[in-house]
Amino acid sequence: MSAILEVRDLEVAFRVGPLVRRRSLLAVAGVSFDVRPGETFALVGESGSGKTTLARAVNRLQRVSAGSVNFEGRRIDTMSRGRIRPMRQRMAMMFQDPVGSLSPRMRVGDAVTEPFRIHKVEASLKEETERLLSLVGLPADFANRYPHQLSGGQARRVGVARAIALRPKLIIADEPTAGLDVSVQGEVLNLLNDLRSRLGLAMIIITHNLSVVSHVADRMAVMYLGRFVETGPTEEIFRAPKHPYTAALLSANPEPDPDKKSARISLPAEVPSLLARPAGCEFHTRCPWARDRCAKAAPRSEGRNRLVACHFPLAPNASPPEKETVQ
Amino acid sequence: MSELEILDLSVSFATGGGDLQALNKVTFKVPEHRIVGIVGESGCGKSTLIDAILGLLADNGRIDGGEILFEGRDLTKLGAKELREIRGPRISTVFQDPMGALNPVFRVGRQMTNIQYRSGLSKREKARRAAEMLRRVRMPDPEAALSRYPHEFSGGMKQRIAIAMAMMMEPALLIADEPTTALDATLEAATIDLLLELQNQIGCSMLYVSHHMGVIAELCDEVVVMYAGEVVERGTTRQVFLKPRHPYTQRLIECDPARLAGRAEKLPTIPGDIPDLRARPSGCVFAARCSLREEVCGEPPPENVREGHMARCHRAAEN
Amino acid sequence: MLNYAVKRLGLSVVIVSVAMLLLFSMIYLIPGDPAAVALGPRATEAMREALRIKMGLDKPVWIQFWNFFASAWQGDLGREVLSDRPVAQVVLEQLPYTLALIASGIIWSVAIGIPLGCWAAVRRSSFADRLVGVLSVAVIAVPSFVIAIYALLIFAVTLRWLPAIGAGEPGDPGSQIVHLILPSLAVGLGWVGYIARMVRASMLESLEASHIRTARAFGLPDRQITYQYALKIAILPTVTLLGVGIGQMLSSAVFAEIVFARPGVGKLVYDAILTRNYPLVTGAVLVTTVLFVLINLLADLIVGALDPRVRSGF
Amino acid sequence: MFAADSDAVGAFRRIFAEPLGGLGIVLVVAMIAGAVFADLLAGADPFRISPRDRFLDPSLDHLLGTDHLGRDLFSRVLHGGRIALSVALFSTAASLAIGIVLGLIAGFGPRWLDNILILLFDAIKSFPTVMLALALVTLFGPSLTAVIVVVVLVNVPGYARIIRTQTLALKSAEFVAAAESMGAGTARVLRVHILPNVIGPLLILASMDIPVVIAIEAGMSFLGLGVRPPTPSWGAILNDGFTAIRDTPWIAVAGGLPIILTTLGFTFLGETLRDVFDPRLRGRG
Repeated sequence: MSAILEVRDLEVAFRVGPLVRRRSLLAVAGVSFDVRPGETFALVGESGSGKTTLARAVNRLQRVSAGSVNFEGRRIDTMSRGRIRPMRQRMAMMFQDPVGSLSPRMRVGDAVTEPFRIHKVEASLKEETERLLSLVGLPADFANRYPHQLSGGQARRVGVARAIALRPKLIIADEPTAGLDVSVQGEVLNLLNDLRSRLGLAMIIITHNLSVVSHVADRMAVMYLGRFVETGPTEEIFRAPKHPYTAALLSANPEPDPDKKSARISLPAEVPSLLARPAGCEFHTRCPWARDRCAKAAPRSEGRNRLVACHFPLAPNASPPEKETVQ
Repeated sequence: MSELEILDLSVSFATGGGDLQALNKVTFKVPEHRIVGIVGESGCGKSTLIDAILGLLADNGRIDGGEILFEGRDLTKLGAKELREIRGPRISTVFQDPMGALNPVFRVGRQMTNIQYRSGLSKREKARRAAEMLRRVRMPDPEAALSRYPHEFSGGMKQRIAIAMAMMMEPALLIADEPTTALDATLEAATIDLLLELQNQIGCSMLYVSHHMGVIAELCDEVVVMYAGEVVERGTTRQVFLKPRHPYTQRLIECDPARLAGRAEKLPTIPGDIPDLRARPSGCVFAARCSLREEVCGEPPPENVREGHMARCHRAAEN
Repeated sequence: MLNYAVKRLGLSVVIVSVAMLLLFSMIYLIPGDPAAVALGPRATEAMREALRIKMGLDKPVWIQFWNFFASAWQGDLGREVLSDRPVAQVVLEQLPYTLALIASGIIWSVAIGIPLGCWAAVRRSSFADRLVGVLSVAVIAVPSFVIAIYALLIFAVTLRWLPAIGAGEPGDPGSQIVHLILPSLAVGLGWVGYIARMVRASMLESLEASHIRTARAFGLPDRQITYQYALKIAILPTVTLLGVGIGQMLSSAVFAEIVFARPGVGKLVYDAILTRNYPLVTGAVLVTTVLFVLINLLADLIVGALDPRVRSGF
Repeated sequence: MFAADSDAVGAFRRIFAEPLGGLGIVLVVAMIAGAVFADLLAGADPFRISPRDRFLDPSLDHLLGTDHLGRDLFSRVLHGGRIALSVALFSTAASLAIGIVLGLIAGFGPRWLDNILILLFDAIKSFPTVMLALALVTLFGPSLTAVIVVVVLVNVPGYARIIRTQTLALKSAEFVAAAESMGAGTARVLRVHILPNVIGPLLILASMDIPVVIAIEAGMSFLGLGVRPPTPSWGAILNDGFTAIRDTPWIAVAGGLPIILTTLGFTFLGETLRDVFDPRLRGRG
């Protein structure tokens, strides 16, 4: 099946600093991926990895500096503002803060039907409100509430209802479980999974939490300093991560089991600044496996279905080499 | 012997809509040189508990009953001055928010020397100790760091400074309130290693508060599970995580997505909300959300203890 | 810090320049002939023409503006109509009186306002706090010229405790201070309220900050936390407010000088309007504007010196 | 804005529950009633000159006595309220309208336009209020229009800055990004998602500025730069009183008292409004 979204060599640059010494930094430094209909694709990374910027660029909330974005076979990164608006009926976005992404002085009922008013879609707004709220499992009387009267989980459901209002083909969800208690996270993920299979949606889920990914995503990409370091089917990556950064992320998510004293891969040093990208492999400053070559040459992404940007991909269950302890 | 012992502690806040009972008869111990984890979701009373131990409850909060025994003294009975002498030198705290934990308009060095005001050391000696402590938390160029302002550091580095400040006091008890929640996962590991290493060197006890069960399981010797201001389960880490006896703990562990290796069709959840703490249910606080609920749950559940493993549940005897 | 100061100074220069442009536009936009207005109805056409050429009004507008702009930056504000003395000199002669009035107003409003605000913040929600709150609001609300007249009525006319007019004998500090009391009360009373309120509010805000919790968790003495850790942050908005407030005090000073018949820039301008001495009016407006901009610059530099975040974030 | 209609009654109750709010409402209502029903209440004609009745002491005929032209002071005070109130309402409304538009442009428009507007606001703000008034009146001559122009010039920069700051803060808020991601255009984002969230605090601050506007009008009239005689204005009455302060001090009292009571009334009301609707604004200038 052909992809609903094709992203090729996408770059997003920001200009920072005072006028006289303005510098450019690449928040997204050339990434490519496809999302197929009905598929969930996860973007995983920590703060500053560029995952949110990438999502905003795909949605055209952020200007693209290079590369291309094709949605439903049409190139959208060069489309005019007026032409892009109708596209947004079919590509919905959900933002991190469940309460903060709802207009504070707009009632839930108005919020979920806002897409109808924006795109002047003829519909009985009252019926649509009821339909959407029941789809996400909220009672109809929630339509009269204001966002600040909702719990995080409820607000997240309202956000989901709004996203699916015009039956989009693709939903981009930025940290759908952020700020939610563990016992509520499951509800939201179940809801997303359920809607995806019922409505046949494609989804991009952006998260720093790997355990979220394993339950919802078919394929995933791990981002570091604006690049993909590893891409592939979620199950395979979870079973045997090949990039050291992926391995470190996976190990940083211990199971609640005291007998499995996990071998955490402890990454030293701070994340480098985007204004001073390390030479060679950009992860080498923090990589426990780094060798001489890593500081000199940048690795290329290799592989077909499974791409890894590393000179020395890990064998399954590799553990970091012992460091000489200097005391 | 216990470093900290909390007995039947109850705390409430006066609010516009009536008294809110934030803690209800909380009891647990932190033995010497051990790490005790407190786990619970939002609204479980973790923060109130820390404030109560430190004597820093908000103006509208009050201790309704119970004792906080530390080094043989009941902290609830101490005056402000005596509490100040314990806070810092004897009980140090690392807070959740590294961004806000340091005063933005004073240099790091000044803040680190200020807290040594009781030591009687010379100014130079205080600065030397501060730099030494920064070196121990692996701050690059510690001397230079002393003359910088907090906003010049990243979040991870600020948290290291906060840890250095807490450990510099060589306390008997370290309270760590979600110290890694605001940090990235790959920095979390290093931060926890650092805390463990320093705790070993200094030989203090630690009270580690987190909502992250994986971390608690990995780090702690004993675990206290809190729900709606009550301790619902308490025991060694192995007991609580391997054989949970309270339905809430059982469900909470099930819900942790890290536990499920493969892709699950339906993730487990706990439907419902915590009860309104202004009108606490007379029976079990978890009953409204519990799938095992029966009639007896309308009565206050007993503390069921077996081999030091406590669960506050009518049906705990079955587990 | 130097970097910050230079940038901030540059901004001030730009602001003053724009203000000059505005002032010039206002003069230029007056309906009618400035020369005719300045000379009054009895002047002959020849006199007007002579003045027009003297004022450069026959030249194109941008040259007029450039002349105005360039000479103003060199301190040349033109000559006043009555005595033909340089406007800058006349204004600068009167400026010390106004500065003394404002300075005394600030000094005692700060001396009372800051402790009062701290005191109210520490005793939050007490009766004393509420009383301070109501009184602050009340003194802020009542306009300064009403305070001036009522003070004159009560203390000078009825009770006869204090002198009603003038600035006191030259060379006699005692008499000058006595003559300052009522005017500075009129100028400063409202500011006691402003400062007390601002200090209280920002103290409460900074006492709730999480670094204060950290400081308390390390057992620092309450006194040090309140007056060092919290006050240093709480004082920042007050400094900014004072910088802005001096503009309002300049306004109050105009009224105080008129009501108490004190010499000063305000009285100078008022008299100049009554005698149609327009170059003097625009010159005095420009001088006070520059003064106000300089004071704001000073306030921002103080804030920059106290708060490292401001310095680096500029 | 102030939430829904059903909350309005409750809010009114909460204002009255505060002692200062109650006092504020009473003073403001009394002032408005006095101004609106001035002809009914006063009885005497505020313009009628009667040389025989100069400087009369207060009596039942003349509740506040008479001035140097023998005009009834009570009547002049009530009619002065009309001037004060109409100037306050008209110039505040004008300042709000201009301030909101300029603030939205600065906050949501291109960066260079924002810089220019901010510079312009700062330059206007850098004139001390009275100096600006004096300069304007010198050029345009004393009139009610001059007073209104001064008030608008003084208020607009502040209002526009508030709207700008809040708009800038909201511009990066997630709900605004959400609206854009749904395809909403700039006009809709501003009207539906930004304006309702920024206008509440501004209206409260503007209501607290009403006493300041009244003070500016009275102050300019006091200096003889505002309303032209013989139109009654509190400032002009105060000036009459000031001229005769040694012999007939009650004229000064009569001119000052309505100014004090009105500014206090509006201030107490504004403060309570703010505490009830938006406590976060507390302590702002």
